[in-house]
Amino acid sequence: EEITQFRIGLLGGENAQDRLNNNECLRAKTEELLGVETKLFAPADYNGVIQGLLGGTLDMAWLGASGYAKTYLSDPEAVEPILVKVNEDGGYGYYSVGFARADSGITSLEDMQGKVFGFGDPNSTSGFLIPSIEIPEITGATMTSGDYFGEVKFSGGHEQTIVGVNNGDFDGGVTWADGLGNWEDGYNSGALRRAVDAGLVDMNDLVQIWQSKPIPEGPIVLRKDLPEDVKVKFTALMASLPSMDPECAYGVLSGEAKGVMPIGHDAYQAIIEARKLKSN
Amino acid sequence: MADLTAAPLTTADIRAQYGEMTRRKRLYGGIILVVFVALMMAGFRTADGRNAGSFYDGITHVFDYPNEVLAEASEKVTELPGHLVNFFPALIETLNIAAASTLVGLVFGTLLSLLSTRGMAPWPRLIPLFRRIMDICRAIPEIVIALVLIFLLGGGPVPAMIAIAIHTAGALGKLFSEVNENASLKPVEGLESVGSSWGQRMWLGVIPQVGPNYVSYALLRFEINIRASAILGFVGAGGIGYELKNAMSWGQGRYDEAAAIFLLLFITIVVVDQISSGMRDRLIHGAKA
Amino acid sequence: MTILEADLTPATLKQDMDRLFFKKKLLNFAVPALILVYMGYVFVAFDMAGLWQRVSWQNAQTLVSDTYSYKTHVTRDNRDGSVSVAIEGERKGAYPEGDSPAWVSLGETAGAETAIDLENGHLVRFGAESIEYDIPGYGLVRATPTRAKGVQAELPAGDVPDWISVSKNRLAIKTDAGRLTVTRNRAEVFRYFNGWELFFFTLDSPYHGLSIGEVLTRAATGEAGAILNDFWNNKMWRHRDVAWAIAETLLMAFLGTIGAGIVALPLAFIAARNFSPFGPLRFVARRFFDFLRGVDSLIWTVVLARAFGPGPLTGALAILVTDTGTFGKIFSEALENVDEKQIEGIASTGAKPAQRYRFGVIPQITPVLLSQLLYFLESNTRSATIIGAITGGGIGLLLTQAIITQKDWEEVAYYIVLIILMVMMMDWLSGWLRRRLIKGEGGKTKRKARADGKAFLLP
Amino acid sequence: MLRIDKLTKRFGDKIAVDAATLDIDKPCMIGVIGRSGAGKSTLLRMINRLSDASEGRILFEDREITGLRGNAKRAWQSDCAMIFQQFNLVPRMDVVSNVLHGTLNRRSTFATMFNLFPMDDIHRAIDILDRLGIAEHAAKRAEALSGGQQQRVAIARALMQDPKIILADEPIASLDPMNAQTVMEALRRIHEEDGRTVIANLHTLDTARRYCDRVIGMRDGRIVFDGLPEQLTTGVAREIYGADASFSEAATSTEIDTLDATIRAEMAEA
Amino acid sequence: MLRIDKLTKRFGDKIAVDAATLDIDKPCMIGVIGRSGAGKSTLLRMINRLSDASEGRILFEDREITGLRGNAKRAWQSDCAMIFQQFNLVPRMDVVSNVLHGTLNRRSTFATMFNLFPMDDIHRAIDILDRLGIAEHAAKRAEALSGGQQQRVAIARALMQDPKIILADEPIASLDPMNAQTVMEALRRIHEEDGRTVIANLHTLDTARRYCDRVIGMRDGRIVFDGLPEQLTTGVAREIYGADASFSEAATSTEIDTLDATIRAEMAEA
Ligand SMILES: Nc1ncnc2c1ncn2[C@@H]1O[C@H](COP(=O)(O)OP(=O)(O)OP(=O)(O)O)[C@@H](O)[C@H]1O
Ligand SMILES: Nc1ncnc2c1ncn2[C@@H]1O[C@H](COP(=O)(O)OP(=O)(O)OP(=O)(O)O)[C@@H](O)[C@H]1O
Ligand SMILES: [Mg+2]
Ligand SMILES: [Mg+2]
Repeated sequence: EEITQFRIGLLGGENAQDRLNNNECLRAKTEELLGVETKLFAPADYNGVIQGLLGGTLDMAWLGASGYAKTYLSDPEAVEPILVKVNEDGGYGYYSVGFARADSGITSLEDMQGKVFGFGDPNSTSGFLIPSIEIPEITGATMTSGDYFGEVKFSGGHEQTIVGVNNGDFDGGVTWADGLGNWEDGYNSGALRRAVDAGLVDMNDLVQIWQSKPIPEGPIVLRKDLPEDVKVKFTALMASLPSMDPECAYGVLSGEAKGVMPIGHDAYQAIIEARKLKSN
Repeated sequence: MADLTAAPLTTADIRAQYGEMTRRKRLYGGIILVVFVALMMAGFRTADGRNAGSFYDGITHVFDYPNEVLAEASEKVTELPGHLVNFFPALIETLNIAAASTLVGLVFGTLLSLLSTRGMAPWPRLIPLFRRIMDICRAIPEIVIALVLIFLLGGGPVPAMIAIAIHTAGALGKLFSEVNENASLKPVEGLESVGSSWGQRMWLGVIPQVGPNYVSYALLRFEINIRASAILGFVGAGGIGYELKNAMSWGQGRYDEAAAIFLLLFITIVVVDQISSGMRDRLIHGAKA
Repeated sequence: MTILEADLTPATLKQDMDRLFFKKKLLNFAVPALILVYMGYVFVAFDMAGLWQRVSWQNAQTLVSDTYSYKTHVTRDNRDGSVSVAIEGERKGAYPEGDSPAWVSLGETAGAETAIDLENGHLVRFGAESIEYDIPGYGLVRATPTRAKGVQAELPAGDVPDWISVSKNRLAIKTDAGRLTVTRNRAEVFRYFNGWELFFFTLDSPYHGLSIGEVLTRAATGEAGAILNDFWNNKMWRHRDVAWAIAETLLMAFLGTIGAGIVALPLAFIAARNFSPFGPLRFVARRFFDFLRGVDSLIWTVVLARAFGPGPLTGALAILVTDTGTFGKIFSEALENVDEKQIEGIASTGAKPAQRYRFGVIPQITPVLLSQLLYFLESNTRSATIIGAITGGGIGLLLTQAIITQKDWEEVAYYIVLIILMVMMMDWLSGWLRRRLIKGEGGKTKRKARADGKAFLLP
Repeated sequence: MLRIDKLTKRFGDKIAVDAATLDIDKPCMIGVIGRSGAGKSTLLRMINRLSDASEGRILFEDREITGLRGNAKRAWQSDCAMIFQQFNLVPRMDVVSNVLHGTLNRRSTFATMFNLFPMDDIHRAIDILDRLGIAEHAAKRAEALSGGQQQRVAIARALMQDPKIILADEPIASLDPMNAQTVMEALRRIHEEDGRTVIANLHTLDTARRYCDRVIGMRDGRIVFDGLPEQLTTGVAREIYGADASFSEAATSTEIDTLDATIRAEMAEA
Repeated sequence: MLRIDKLTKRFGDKIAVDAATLDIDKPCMIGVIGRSGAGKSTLLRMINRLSDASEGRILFEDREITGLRGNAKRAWQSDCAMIFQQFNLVPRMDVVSNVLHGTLNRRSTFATMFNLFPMDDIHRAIDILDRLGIAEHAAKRAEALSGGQQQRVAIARALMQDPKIILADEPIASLDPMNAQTVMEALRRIHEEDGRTVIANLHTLDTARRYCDRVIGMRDGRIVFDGLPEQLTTGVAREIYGADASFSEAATSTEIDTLDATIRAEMAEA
């Protein structure tokens, strides 16, 4: 069968317009390559992109690991992972980082007992899924409000968590970082770094209280129903992007990256199990 | 027996005039119809084109999502009562936001309306100013104020309450000033002649006249505000909207929760709608009697 | 001359009135007291007392100052000593390499000294090894970042003022003139300016920095297209995308409202007592309307997003579905109030059913129909803003994302102003159309309708 | 021509028209009188088929009317115009459009949906309006006209139907004497000039006497009088109206002359 | 006591009251007559300070009233009660509450919002109502009363103010003769028993003659007559009313006896 258009979904974390601008070059290249009209969509949250993939209204997206797990669990036949971003250090992982205000005296998870804890988006791997599994292993209690933490809330996104902790709405929260570089810069990349760059927080005011094991970078996925030649062509385009057009790759892959490498469903089996655990 | 008119128009004249008018009407009517249809079609095509999925592909899948939710919810139907209990406090919070913002909006709306009604305003020259204030209060969508306030105050019910109250004050103010215009100024003048203050004149002379209408409009507004506060929960203002968003965005695995929350919200909206429309009917008819 | 019944002496009357007024007082106190108690409860439930402490004045300041000002970043990469200048620190606002505004004098070669004049005597120097900030009235602050030892700060003697924050790896100074942050990797100076910089043209446009007169003369000499193009495609403010977003929002409101009207009209006949003889069907139709309204546009948006994906069509359909419920209710009520005489008059001529509706019913409900459609068109412009924030379309998405990512408050301000203007314009337009289209109905009839208490409230 | 045979109408237990029998063999102008609730309106509404008869038959030129359905019924309605006490016009539409409604039965549904009527019809409508003396109001909205003018528009609509019978249900009850006279004269003229049968419910005796060739009296649903206007003595009238001795004809009069007389009489009394 | 000095009121170009000068040195009952538009209402409204004078002064016990602002103005209004043609009560509130409104100026805004009137005031209000013969309606809503009763409630409210002057703007114009008499008698009694000054706009000569100690005639905003009721001859009245020979006093009468006479006269004429 033939496709008449190719639709790319963009995950949140930046201004909708910034996302569109950063991916415009990919759009143009895809249009040229596939010979069909290609469009970018920037829904408001993770779920928007996932629903688009599930409903077959989006053909490609770069999901988070948890988002991929959700898609897979809802409909295993919806999408397939093709590539993953490789960091400059050669790994393809990042971290969930717990942090608190320095002047609150909190320096570890123990100090957080009875305090307000903030997650990000429920579909975020580093903002919810991983910490919600690894933190109970340390505290020995569940993440239910009142069990170990006084209250556990969703802020809605990484940015809101950071500002929430900085403002004192939450005593501590989790967000993502690449774990490279220095704390005082907000690491080399990640939500903290963006907040620092925007002048929203002063890293001297914050302390790290926890760090997760490495989290696998989310996969770039394609809709399974796409014709095989489209899949092959697009995968090739994405794979060659960092070498062909580093400028474009920087925007598409949200920062410096060594490149991309193929990845399959199996790499995310652990995350899928983790996610199943969190469902009731 | 013909009517006596100044201009003796012959039938031919009238025919010509009317024919001309009909042709013009048909022409304009036709043009408006064509423009309207074209606008609708073009609008639809633009929207369809800028949407990820097209209308014709999607229409057959409209029930996919509800089916998915219902399938899971019916599978775990035994947990439903527990969820209903669990999420009840969140519903109460949403209702509190709606009620508190309606009350605050009612107070400010009343003040604004009295300040901007001729014959009642203590400073007639400032009437246009107060009208503009009401217009602006109405024009800003709640979500804008709520998001800005969330930035300043942190998440939670207060930003939503303030945001909805501001909008409510503007909307009620406009409706109230229309009610005020129909109120009699005689009692106000009567009270003025005994040397009463502005507050006394309004409270004793105007409010008794317009009270039932005010309450009726405020009830309607309360209905609307319940929805508004649920929506604001979606962007981080707490209450049932927050829970609903979390359950819905988690998706598979928590659809039973989503269904329970949805049920709570739906029942509340319908119940409040029925009660308040009953009360409004009574108020208005009581006022007429 | 007073004629009183036996038991109505002034004395007993006084007792009666005492009781009456006591009751009134009770009531008069009970209602406000109840409201007060409730507000008190809300006060506690919402933790308003704690709120006061949580109010972030700093955020407020950021927000307010950012809405009318912008900052220019001068950044030194401490690893290679290169210096870049960018408005708002964004790539698209970056000065071309080797270029800088007048108050920044770049060194000739990489690693050479860069002097940044923050005015009023504030001077920052990016040296080869260390960064110096000369603060009038305080003294010279020197920071030397090294990989190994972190940031070594040398401050004038005495207590460290609260606008300077020092730690092992970081130095941050905030003054009225600007900000300096030094970490091991970077040194960064922010200088603040008033206004919406690059609003018309970005740095790469040849028209940047020209006065209005100059731009106009250039436009007159045949460059109008290029000028408009540069403005329209401004990468910083993205006027084209914003215009599209507004158009999408209006489109959602328009399609949703009019579509709902078209769908609801025939359905309303089914729900109207006098047009639908079959009771159960009527009941079903009414509950159907209640359902559509009760589910609320928000949830319809989420449900429909699965089928149609993100975009304005989904938003329009969500509005359409919800408002079909609302219009169904309003229209069926209007239909129940129609004057039977006109219909009978038409029927007596032997008109077919469709003709009876066309001439007996439609002219009667047109005013209600039109005015409600127009009211909702206006209020749906607001709803579409919100729905857009959820489905991913329109100005609502731009706004919420700009707020959530919490930078670019000047863009937030820009969007808010546009939204207010858009809603007020729709308010005015719908009012104007209402007056134009329903002029047969003078002010008098309008008043009467309102006195009936039938006026329907718009959200 | 028109034969009504034991026509009966029941509303639940209530018998509104009770075995009414009537035979009209040549075009004439008939007045139906009777007090309120006598069944006059119900009778006319059954003839026009706005409501169905419970029993009995209506025959027009030996065709049974009572049983017609669908198109045939509507065709009959278009042959049998009806004029109402409250005019029953569409107030928001202009006068000519209202008159054109008389042609609805003949025109295709589709064209009329868009208000498309042939120019010929429009010209004929204006001619009819002219004949009734209200052509200059042709372009106004019906609601902008006085009661008498509106009733004449209603008559014009009836004429537009080119009907064989015109039924008029208390056409002048909501009009002042001056307008009432104009309207009744118009109806009479239509009968005389066009030779159409006119059946008019009237609530005043003298109107019936003055304009009608034949008067029918109804009481409690039954036809209790059927004869020439001259036969309508005060005694008969008392019978029809079931009135006691206090019944005074003048009290129901709308005739201007009579009215003046009444005033004079009252003044004389004082 | 009350001195009005060249008081003038302009509405745009129109002069409603034109340099009116008046001196009241002892409590008395004054009737102001003049035809519609003569400026009677405007004069009283300026004295009560419901509207501001354009020029001239009003002095009460040598204090200037015209310039008062804010609290001082309201204090004066409470000393100078006003009764309106349309009663201007709060229709949805009960009679006693309406009467208690007379004390508003003395009570704090906050207290009155919660209906906190002292018991003494409530009792006094009932006593006043009793004096005016409407005590039994005390608990009813004002709108449930007849016009005459409402006007007496308005008088009670005025008395509740314990005013130095009572102004009454055509207090009986919307009342029937029976009620008019009761109201005028009440006003007269208040004047006589309490010694309060009463200034009443009246539109009938005989009322003025019968109840007032002094009559003032206004025409086109100017005071054209000021004297004893006896001096008010038909000639003078014609002067004030600017009426031609057809002016008949009886036509403006509200007195029951006179009214009967008028009817008899008319009947005789017929
Ligand atoms: N739709 C109806 N349902 C029940 N009863 C009806 C209905 N229409 C008429 N009736 C009854 O039938 C009787 C005859 O009514 P009809 O209207 O024909 O009288 P009428 O002679 O036209 O009186 P009027 O002069 O008041 O118009 C009346 O008693 C009336 O109450
Ligand atoms: N608010 C106003 N604006 C303009 N003109 C006014 C106003 N009030 C009164 N007038 C004019 O002032 C003149 C005097 O009016 P005023 O009401 O005092 O007369 P009056 O003697 O009380 O008449 P009436 O017997 O009709 O009450 C009239 O010509 C009136 O038209
Ligand atoms: Mg009848
Ligand atoms: Mg007056």
